[in-house]
Amino acid sequence: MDVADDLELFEQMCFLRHFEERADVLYRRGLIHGPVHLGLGHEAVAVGAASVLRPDDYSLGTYRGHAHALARGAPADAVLAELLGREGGICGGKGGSMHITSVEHGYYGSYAIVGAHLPIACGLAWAALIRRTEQVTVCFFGDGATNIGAFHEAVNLAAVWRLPVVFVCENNWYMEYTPIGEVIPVALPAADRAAAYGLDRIVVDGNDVAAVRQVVGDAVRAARDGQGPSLVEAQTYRLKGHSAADGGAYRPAEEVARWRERDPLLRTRAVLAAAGTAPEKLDEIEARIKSGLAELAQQILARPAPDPAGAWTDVWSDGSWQWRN
Amino acid sequence: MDVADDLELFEQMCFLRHFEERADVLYRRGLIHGPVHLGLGHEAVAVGAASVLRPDDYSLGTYRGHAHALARGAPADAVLAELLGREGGICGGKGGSMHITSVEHGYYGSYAIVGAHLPIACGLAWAALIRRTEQVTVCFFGDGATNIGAFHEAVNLAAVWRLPVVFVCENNWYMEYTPIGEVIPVALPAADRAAAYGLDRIVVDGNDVAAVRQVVGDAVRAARDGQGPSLVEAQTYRLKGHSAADGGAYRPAEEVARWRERDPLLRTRAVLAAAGTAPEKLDEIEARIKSGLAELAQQILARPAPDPAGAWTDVWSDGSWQWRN
Amino acid sequence: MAELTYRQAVAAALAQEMARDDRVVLLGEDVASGGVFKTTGGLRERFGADRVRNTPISEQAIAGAAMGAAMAGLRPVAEIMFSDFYATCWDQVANEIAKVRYMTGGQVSLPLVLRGANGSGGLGFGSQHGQSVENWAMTVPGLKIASPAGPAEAFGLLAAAIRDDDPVMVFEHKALYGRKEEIGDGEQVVPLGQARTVRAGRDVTLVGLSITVGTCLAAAQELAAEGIEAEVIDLRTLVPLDAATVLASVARTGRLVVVEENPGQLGWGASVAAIAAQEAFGSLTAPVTRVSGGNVPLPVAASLEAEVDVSVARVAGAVRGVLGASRPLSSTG
Amino acid sequence: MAELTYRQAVAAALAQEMARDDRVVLLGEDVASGGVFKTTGGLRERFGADRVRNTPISEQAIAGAAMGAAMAGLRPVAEIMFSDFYATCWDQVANEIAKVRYMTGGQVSLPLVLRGANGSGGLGFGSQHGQSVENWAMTVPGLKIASPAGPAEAFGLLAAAIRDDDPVMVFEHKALYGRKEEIGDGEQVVPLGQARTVRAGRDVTLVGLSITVGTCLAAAQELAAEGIEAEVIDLRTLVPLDAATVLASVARTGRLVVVEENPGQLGWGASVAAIAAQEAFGSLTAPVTRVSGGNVPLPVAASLEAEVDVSVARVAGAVRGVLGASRPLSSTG
Ligand SMILES: Cc1ncc(C[n+]2csc(CCOP(=O)(O)OP(=O)(O)O)c2C)c(N)n1
Ligand SMILES: Cc1ncc(C[n+]2csc(CCOP(=O)(O)OP(=O)(O)O)c2C)c(N)n1
Ligand SMILES: [Mg+2]
Ligand SMILES: [Mg+2]
Repeated sequence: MDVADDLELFEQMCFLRHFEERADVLYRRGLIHGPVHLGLGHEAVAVGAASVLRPDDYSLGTYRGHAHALARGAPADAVLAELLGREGGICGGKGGSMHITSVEHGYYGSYAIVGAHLPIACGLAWAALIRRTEQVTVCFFGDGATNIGAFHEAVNLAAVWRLPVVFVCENNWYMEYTPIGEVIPVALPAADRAAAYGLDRIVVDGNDVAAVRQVVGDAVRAARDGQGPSLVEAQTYRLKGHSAADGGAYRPAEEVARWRERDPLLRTRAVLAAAGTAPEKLDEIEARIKSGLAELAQQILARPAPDPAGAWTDVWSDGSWQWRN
Repeated sequence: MDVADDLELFEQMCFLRHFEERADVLYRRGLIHGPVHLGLGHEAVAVGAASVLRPDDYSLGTYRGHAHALARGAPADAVLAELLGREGGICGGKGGSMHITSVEHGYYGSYAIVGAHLPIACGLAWAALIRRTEQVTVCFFGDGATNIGAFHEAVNLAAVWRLPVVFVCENNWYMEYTPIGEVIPVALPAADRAAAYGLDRIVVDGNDVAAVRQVVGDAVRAARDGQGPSLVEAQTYRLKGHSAADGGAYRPAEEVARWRERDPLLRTRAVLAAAGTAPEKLDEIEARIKSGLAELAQQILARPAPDPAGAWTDVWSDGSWQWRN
Repeated sequence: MAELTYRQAVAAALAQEMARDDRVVLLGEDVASGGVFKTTGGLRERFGADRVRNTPISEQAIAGAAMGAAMAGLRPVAEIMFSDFYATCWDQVANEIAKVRYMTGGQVSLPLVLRGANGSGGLGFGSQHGQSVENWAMTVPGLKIASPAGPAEAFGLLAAAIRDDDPVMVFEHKALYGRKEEIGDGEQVVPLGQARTVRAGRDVTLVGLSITVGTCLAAAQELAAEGIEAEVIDLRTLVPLDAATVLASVARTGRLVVVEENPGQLGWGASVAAIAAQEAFGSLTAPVTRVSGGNVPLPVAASLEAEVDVSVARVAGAVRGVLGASRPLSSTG
Repeated sequence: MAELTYRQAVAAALAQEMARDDRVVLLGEDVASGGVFKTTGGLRERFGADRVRNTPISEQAIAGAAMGAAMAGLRPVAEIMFSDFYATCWDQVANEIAKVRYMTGGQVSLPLVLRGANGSGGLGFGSQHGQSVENWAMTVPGLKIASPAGPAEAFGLLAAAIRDDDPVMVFEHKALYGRKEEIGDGEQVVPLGQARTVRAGRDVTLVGLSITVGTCLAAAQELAAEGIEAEVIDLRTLVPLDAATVLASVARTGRLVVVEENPGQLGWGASVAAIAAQEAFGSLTAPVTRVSGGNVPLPVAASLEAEVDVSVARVAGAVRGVLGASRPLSSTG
């Protein structure tokens, strides 16, 4: 999408918020098989970045990737069906929450090994460069990922080859239960490493969708114009635990409270209010989205589980799985 | 060794130089089984660094490691026997040129997978830290190694844990046939990455043994005093090819010529001459070392090959190899 | 006697060995916080920050640091949270840790342990968090490999691994962490390299490891109702492999069914089956049979996962097939 | 007809496919300079810098870039100089490349090739540069695996791998690069998944891959002098595995000897042996026998290396043993 007004961005963030809240409820009801990592609190990053991409641009994310898929346009019913292990799942039930992918919408996958998708993003960007298509690749990852080798190799290669890729670090200040500050020797996990790759130090308030739109937009434009890669650090916070199974008790209450005040939805609500939008209108939008998702969940729960035969497809490009005759 | 005068350093560099020259001759005569990577031109780094270490300090190097082992005191006959595949090899013939190791002299091994030994160096340093022994670990690697993930993970961990380790990058400007400038997005492979780990930018002329002694000495003292790790870039040049099988034709003749003028042995000769040492004396030392090594090679070539039974020892700590009953 | 869960047994083994030998140190992601699978709870508080270290997400640094520390004489236990992540430090494991003693001619020993959560078990972890990684390790000489089938083994094998002077990889099964078992008082150590016959039987030998031991036992019970007596062997360790116990059993039963959770393409069961086909050939009365996970990456949806995971029904079916295919005993060479 | 070395055949296959399909691109360390093993000579000059790219020493970036480019529709060929270095990008290979098509429900295909120098062959490369890494790969579903035994196969299998829409790992044998063979004119393609019977024989089936095919042939010649006629099968690919050709041969000979260069602990030979023990049990008249490299990391000194590497003498000896141990044919089920 090329233009986006604040109301549209608010609606999208609202949708991601309530999709994740719904997933959380479903998980706690024991209706989701396997782990679930929610992007609650990160909505402005996903929405702001997606809002500056062309439909044919590439993006990739982590196991915390529902929001990134949805923000690119992946159908919510197919994503939810994947989470719930019902027919019509976007990965046919083979990927689950950690591997949500929607190639049709340019979202080339959610990867569950920390850092692994950064080199892959380089490859997508390399293809675009060779073909001169001006497609840009955006790769989302966490603060903790900046300590793994794949991060270093990928950002370095991107810089050396001047690839049209934007690496967006969602710094939520924690890697699972460990504060990032305990495991990095610099203040900022991504920004303070940029110079090692000859890149600019770019920090953005990841809870301010307009700011993300601006900063990631500039980086995407630069990549499209052949000026090479960028490394953007978007500072945010997860409103709940690392996974839906984690209460997040290790985080100081006042820290959580401070960040709750900076909730990206509240921020955008304030902006809209200041611009004259009636709070009631926003409440109404939010209520509609919320009930719509509750309803969607019910519909999908009514579906059957995927046919077991599906376990035997998609290993090879001809659809088969056999490794021997 | 704690003090070292220039003459002593010269003698040591001379020894390394002629050991490598001899190895080169033996390789070209087909007397060495397997690959050989010579440290010709790098002598000042190995000697200068070793000269500031305690006997109980740890050091590690790469497949280009003969000099680093010898500089710590590894017996030349055992190293040469390892290269020549004769009885009495320092690794019993199981390691060869690329894996020369002399634990007895604090040299914890030569590693042939680029970057792999940097994390290992962290472990040695961690042990010293836990035991408060004030032992320092020095880890040598090449410019090309700064692009691999293990480098990033290791230097980062060392900085976070404030480990007593000194990483010494021997920047000889090439990774095999590729100039390092083609594959890094910064000017200097190690120095320009130091800040990403909260470390100082340290560059030293790797062909000036006194300078190496000074700079690595400071880093080692800092590590011993509990001030954490350092990353030192020692700039040097290999006088021959990547391996003894490589002619190095891809390097511009004038570049090679320029560096030949900066040969670490010539540099030290000049210093000694300026201080009044007669060139004849240095020639005599060099001649003695050279002939001594030629003789040593003959003696070792007269030895038998290792007993094949040795192939079946040293897998497990009890000396055995069996994996099943 | 105390009843411990598998995860509590892991923590207890770590505590037992750390109390016994102050060279034992732990490192890994979130281990100081008790670990994602709660297998290191309380250790940081009890043994201090020097000996229980949180690391960055840097598996190469974790494995490498363990190796270096072991070379210096410590006895590190490194947690690799999910064994699938060994892929991110495979060079350290396969090329460095497994080989350094040999390639230095025995100049160093590596008394270290690498441990983490392994396998599928039907928990929906999918293809990047549910593999049977012990098979990667078994392709590489120089690594000992243990995989406990229950709490007592989780305790005893880990203790033995920590006391061993060679690198040992302990593959804990994530689906067993909640499993409970009575464990005797006092020091628990289960020697490496000794398989355990968990059920005696005359008709067929079932060989399992970790979670498939339970699968084999359940199948054996089902078969017993049909008058088929299956002997069930828990290998406990792949390296050292107690082939003798398997061969002795096959010499009696004449029939072997090997049950692996991993895909069949190449897994430890192939090695066990090949050993029997070569060394017990004379006593075999039926085809050596492997039951293994579907040869696909692991899917997540429960209906798909159940389709590919090894099941009691598939093991029992394989045994019936083996008995049907048996050659009259007279014709064995 | 032209005589090509194995390394020239690799370069020729790359040139043939790059000329045929401009989506084929190469990346790797020093590939633009012709490669350390001289397998990419002249390609940079002929096909340009866009399509032949030098990389930093960053195997994870190399493998990952190949994967991403393949997802975008290119057909990358990534060189991993020595296959031992797959350990440094094993996550990309085993956890990403092998699985992404499956875990996305078939949303992407990966028409990519990973190739490099593999194996020992008695060149003194030692334990970190001389492994048979095809076995690591075979533990992971989702990767096709080819390993050419000579120049014609090096040419044809690589061409087929590049044309294949799935990830294919091609393990070239570093000790064969200098081997010469006459190769026909025109397009060379050897389909994946078809083993080749290189010698017919009635008494025993010898199965080899890559360098051990030559070892098997040499042993067969030696045995022929004793009146023993060995059939020799070159597997060519492990995935897809042409088990049918092996089973058909064993059905005739009743005897199987599998010859692998890798340590025996766990290698592809175990899988082949296990398949025979299960599916050809009725026709087996002798123990299924494996001949493999010593179960140690690879030593360097020639005298030690020769002690552990597979040899013609060991293969011939194994065959004699198998014939001695044979059960009278009458007693086969
Ligand atoms: C290589 C690897 N190591 C460890 C893990 C386990 N793990 C999953 S998420 C996570 C924390 C990642 O933190 P961060 O990168 O900050 O992302 P966030 O979860 O905060 O979004 C860890 C350690 C993994 N998936 N992959
Ligand atoms: C992980 C890995 N990739 C590639 C290689 C092959 N290789 C051996 S040495 C070398 C160049 C290393 O260059 P540098 O680090 O600068 O060290 P130098 O040889 O110049 O001393 C390469 C690519 C290797 N041994 N390990
Ligand atoms: Mg985080
Ligand atoms: Mg270099």
